Amino acid sequence: MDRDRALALLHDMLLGRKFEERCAREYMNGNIAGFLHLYPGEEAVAVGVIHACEASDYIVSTYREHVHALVRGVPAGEVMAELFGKRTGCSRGMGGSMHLFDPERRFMGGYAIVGETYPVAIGLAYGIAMRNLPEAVICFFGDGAVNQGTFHESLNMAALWKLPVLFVCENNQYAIGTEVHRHSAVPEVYKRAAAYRIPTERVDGMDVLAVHKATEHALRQIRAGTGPWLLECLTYRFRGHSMADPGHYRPPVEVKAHQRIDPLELALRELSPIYPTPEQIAAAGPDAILKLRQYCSDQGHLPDEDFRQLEAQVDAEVEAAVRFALESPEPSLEDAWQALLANRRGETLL
Amino acid sequence: MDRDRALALLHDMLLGRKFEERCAREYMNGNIAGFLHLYPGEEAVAVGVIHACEASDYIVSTYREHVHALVRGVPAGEVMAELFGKRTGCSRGMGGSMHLFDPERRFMGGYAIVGETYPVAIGLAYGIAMRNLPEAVICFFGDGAVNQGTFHESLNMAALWKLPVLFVCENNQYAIGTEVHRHSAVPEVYKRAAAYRIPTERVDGMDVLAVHKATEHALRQIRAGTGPWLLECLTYRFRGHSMADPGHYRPPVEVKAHQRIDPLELALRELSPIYPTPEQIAAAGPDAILKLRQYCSDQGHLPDEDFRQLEAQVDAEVEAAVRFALESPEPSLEDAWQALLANRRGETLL
Amino acid sequence: MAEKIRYWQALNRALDELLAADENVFILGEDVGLYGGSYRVTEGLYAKYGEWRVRDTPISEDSFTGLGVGAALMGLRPVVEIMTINFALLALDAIINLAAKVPFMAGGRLPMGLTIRTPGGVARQLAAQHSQRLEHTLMNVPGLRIVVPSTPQDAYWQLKQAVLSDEPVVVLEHELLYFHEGPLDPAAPPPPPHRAIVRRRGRDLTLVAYSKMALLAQEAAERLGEQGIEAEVVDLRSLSPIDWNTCAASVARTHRLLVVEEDCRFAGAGAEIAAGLTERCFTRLEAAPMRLAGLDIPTPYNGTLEARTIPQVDDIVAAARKLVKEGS
Amino acid sequence: MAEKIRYWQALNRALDELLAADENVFILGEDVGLYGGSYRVTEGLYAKYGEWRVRDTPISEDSFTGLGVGAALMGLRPVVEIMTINFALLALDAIINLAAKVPFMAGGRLPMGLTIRTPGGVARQLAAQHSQRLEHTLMNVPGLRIVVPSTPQDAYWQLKQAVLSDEPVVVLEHELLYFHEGPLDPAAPPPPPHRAIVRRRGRDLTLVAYSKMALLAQEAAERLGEQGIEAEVVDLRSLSPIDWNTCAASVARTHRLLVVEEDCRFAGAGAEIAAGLTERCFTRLEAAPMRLAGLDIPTPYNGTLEARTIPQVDDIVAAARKLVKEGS
Ligand SMILES: Cc1ncc(C[n+]2csc(CCOP(=O)(O)OP(=O)(O)O)c2C)c(N)n1
Ligand SMILES: Cc1ncc(C[n+]2csc(CCOP(=O)(O)OP(=O)(O)O)c2C)c(N)n1
Ligand SMILES: [Mg+2]
Ligand SMILES: [Mg+2]
Repeated sequence: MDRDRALALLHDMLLGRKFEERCAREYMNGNIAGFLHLYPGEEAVAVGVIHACEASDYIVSTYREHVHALVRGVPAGEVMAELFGKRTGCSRGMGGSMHLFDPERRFMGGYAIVGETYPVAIGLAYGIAMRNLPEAVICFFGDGAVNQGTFHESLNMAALWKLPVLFVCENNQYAIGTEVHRHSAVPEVYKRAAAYRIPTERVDGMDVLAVHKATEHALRQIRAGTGPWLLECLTYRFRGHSMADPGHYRPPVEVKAHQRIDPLELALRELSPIYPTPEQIAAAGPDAILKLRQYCSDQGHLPDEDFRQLEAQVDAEVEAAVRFALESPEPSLEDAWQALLANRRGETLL
Repeated sequence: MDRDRALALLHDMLLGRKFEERCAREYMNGNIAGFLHLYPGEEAVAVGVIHACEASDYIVSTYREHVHALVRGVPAGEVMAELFGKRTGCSRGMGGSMHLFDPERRFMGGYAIVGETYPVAIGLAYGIAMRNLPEAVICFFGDGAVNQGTFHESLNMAALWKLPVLFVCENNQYAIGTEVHRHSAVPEVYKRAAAYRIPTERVDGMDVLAVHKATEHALRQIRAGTGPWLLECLTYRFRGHSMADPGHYRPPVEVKAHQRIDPLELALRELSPIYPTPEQIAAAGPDAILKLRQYCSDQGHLPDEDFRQLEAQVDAEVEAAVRFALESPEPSLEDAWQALLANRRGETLL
Repeated sequence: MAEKIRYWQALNRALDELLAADENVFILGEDVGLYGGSYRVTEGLYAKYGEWRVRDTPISEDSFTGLGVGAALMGLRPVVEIMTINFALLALDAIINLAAKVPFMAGGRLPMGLTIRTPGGVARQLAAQHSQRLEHTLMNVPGLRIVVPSTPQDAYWQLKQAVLSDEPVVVLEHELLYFHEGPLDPAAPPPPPHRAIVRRRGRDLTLVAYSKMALLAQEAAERLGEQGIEAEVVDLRSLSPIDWNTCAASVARTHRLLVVEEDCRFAGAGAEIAAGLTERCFTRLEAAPMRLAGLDIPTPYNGTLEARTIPQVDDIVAAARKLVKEGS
Repeated sequence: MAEKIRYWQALNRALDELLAADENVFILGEDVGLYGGSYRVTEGLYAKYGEWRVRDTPISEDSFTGLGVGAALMGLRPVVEIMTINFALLALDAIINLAAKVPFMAGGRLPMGLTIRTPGGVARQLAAQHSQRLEHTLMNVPGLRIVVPSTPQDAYWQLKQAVLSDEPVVVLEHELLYFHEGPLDPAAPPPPPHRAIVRRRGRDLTLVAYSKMALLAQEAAERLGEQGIEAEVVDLRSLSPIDWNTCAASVARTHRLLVVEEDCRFAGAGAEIAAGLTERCFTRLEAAPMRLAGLDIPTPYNGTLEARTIPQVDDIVAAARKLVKEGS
């Protein structure tokens, strides 16, 4: 992967991380309310997958979707404004954290009922197939969502009609407080794809380059008309399920071990020609991020000052997003009615 | 298999066939109404499976369940009376053809919404497991029902908690007018079991002895505590989906070919030590039933007069069932309210 | 020029014309294609338009309804057939949480040209699981429109309007209406889809009904007429929104309201109709509005009992006679 | 002796006692075990009773609710927790087509000691998919009972009654009530589960409300009292069946009815309450019954707007003032 692309990934991962951590702060400040599901730890999935897509592809995501929207190009200000419930938000303040939409960028939402992304995704894919277009649909879902009936129903239809969908499982190993082996008889999600004759791959979801490559591969085949694919990305969320959840059910050592293989560090690492071994990662300990950044800078691929500059740039972006959100007006009740009745416009029948 | 058991199977298969054909007539006569889904062609499944069960096992079935009830020992008169909507019916005239119940015989219904048998079955099995009993639950469903979300959800839970359920797929290759390869990306139902790590077997559902043997095997393991099993029985219904469906969507040659391997004939066949080859079956042509019966009688296992006697006995049973149904009284509206409020009895709170 | 046509044929014709006119329209559901539909509504369309436009689905109600939602988000006009409303219970997440809410949650920036066709109501001895009427459930969902055609002409008009609308619309058909015959003039200009129609004029009381009960109400009104009671019959045609003006104007004239519904009485559609009209006409009412509705009991299989759980023409006549005597 | 306790603690205590007293009782739902429940209701029970009595389920609402039905058929008393009522849309087949109908379809020969606990209502900025109130949908189902406790004492009583009953009962909790505090006397004898309670006496109008709105109605009544208007407040406690006698007796005294509900107005629970009481009290009413309800719009995320879509104490006060002026 060339340096530009790699740095673009790095930028988006940093943005994802810093944006989310800022959200946590703004939630504490009372500027964001409701359920707030943050993404730290999982950035490599959204960044790796979405960077491998075309602008004409559709993205369907869950309630943990801020970073997906950002990577897709939804302006950070519009995302933050939505979380603040403002009129300038990408969903006009009607949707909030769990329901980000941006039709122009084919970012098709933000669904808060576990398992809803599958049918929506196959519907978009049905339209693509019916019209014979070279587009595809990316459908995100968690490991817990695999047990919802719609998974089964929708994957069957996708395979039966060879619909262009890439199903991406963000397997962070927990559904709220329930570990994957306590909710799934077959905890390896990729193994479930065989029940629908869907080709599949399991990748290290902490390794953005692996995710990116696997996505490119899958999308090539999807566009060739062979039907859906399923990608299982093994990842981990550093925080609790949502801001309401301290995450006490996970042993501290488990969280720490995963932080060691922080995707951000893996991205930095890739910029160097020497790829650290699992032993090195394991030895890196909780301060792996620091160590790896140092290591990369040693190799001359990302001098310290460049990294600091990138960080500063991202900080500024996040700051600007917050400012935009803060200064934006609230929607009126009239706006809400407009949002409800928008599709009645032009109808002369009533 | 000993002669007594074999003749018991034969009796139940004959009863199943003749009962159903009589239902068709009574439907024409206006004594039965509503949706009437008949079983001819599939008898080997219900008979083979249920004869391998203990009386303490629970049976959960679909809307095509008359024969399951009969084999389970629900008196033919009570089943026919239910179809006639009478007060003496096994569901007191409230359930009808699709909702036969007999709690004493642990015949737990008759469910008309495709896919409902799975959750009900795992619920019973959960109770058994929680109480540590040696019982099991038999859960019937069709090939079309495999695509309902509850299949996926329930099989996952059954496997996760090692519940004692035998899932029996009656794969008659059609969901109403839609052939299995047009509704399932993986038309081999048994292959879907791997998604839940459930052991499975596919058997010839036209061969009652094969079905019986496979069921015994599965139930042995289930009672040993290894968790659920899935049995796929390949079968065929000779009639349309229901009395409202002439079944025109199936090529006549397909129906004929399946009638050749009529399960009734296979049962008769088994009584002889010489098992006909597939070639012999294929050569048998549409009159295979006649030929095989002749063949068996030649072997001295079932003399013609014994078979005629059996037939006459079954005819009399069916006739008596119809007479019982005809002569039984209708339920009153008061009976209906009683059925609704039965569980309120004894409640002093209201 | 009106011709005589069956209800199912009117729907079939509307679908045929919609498919021919707009390639964004497609149909999906169980056995709608090769088999031609359980009630023949999609007969012939698979052969004419092919499998991508008329799609046979697996038995996966929640997901194929949701598929319709996804397709509608990109501007298509899916027509989802749910074989009967009883199975819609499995698809309510797609209908309520997706179809009705997504455009709103997106700030009004996404279309939802989804149509859901499904027959409801008590047919003939299909027993409790197959005899449901879920109008109340759907009515309470903001963002959803519900039409309930009682005639072939309305079926034709309202289905076309539904499919051409950018809002999600449920077309609630009735299993016992499919083989009803009536006139159809395809060229006649349709009224708005939610407009109620006064099917019969009368001064003594107002019968408000919809779907099959609208036909029974008319029959009852004729019988009442012979007995000297002139009932005005309002066929709602739409359950969401309700055309309050037409109803209220009638009640203001007759001063008496009898709501006739097949839905269970308790928290059924009639509760809203009665409550809404009481609010609008309280001072004009000479007696308490009356609801004649299904009994609050699951539908028994037995045919005699089944009939007794829902209003019959005789019941309407009796209720109307009782109502005109009250308060006067 | 009454102690002060939170609503969630009252539920927790009831469950603990039920589990201890009867080994046929078991709990299942998402994160009810190890995690202790999203709203802490099942806290500590997993450690005490083990995984077979307190079962963490996958995210499979339809099937684990159906599992409860199956277990109830053999005489067990499952307590299914659906994390929020919004997810109950996925389980309605199990609730409506199974739990409420199977005993009837079996001719009354099977028990259904199933309890479904789930919080509904608008909480704080959870947006449209997470702010539903489905009481109307459940009310229309014959065979189902629905209780709506508004206090810790009622939560304790009614949950226990639900679990001990052989009928299927939905215990509709409220996300904003879990951390409310109130007295609990575990030894006090409970009223019947469906009995409505007059929370405050008054002669000028009757406020009928339930769940969180019952608390708001009492607050409003206090404020009205300061303004010289004496409102009687009836807390329904049960939505199915409804205790019509208690309500009608109050309306007969006050001659004015204001129904306060969080449900959307159109075809909401209030429609049945208003229609049912109009039928019972028509001649005693001096003004049309009034419904104060949620707006017919999906719940917006924005907090200010969210608050405006459901009744607030101010709104109740204003509506009551308006109502007492009417017709007099
Ligand atoms: C149908 C449904 N049931 C329950 C919930 C509550 N809930 C929200 S997120 C979640 C866990 C989902 O886990 P997973 O799919 O692994 O995604 P993750 O949160 O780990 O990203 C649950 C149970 C819901 N939103 N929808
Ligand atoms: C949820 C649901 N959807 C649709 C139907 C209508 N329906 C009844 S039987 C049937 C086909 C079922 O096929 P299969 O499971 O193969 O069973 P078979 O009838 O072949 O025995 C359908 C679609 C239903 N009863 N329930
Ligand atoms: Mg997860
Ligand atoms: Mg089949």
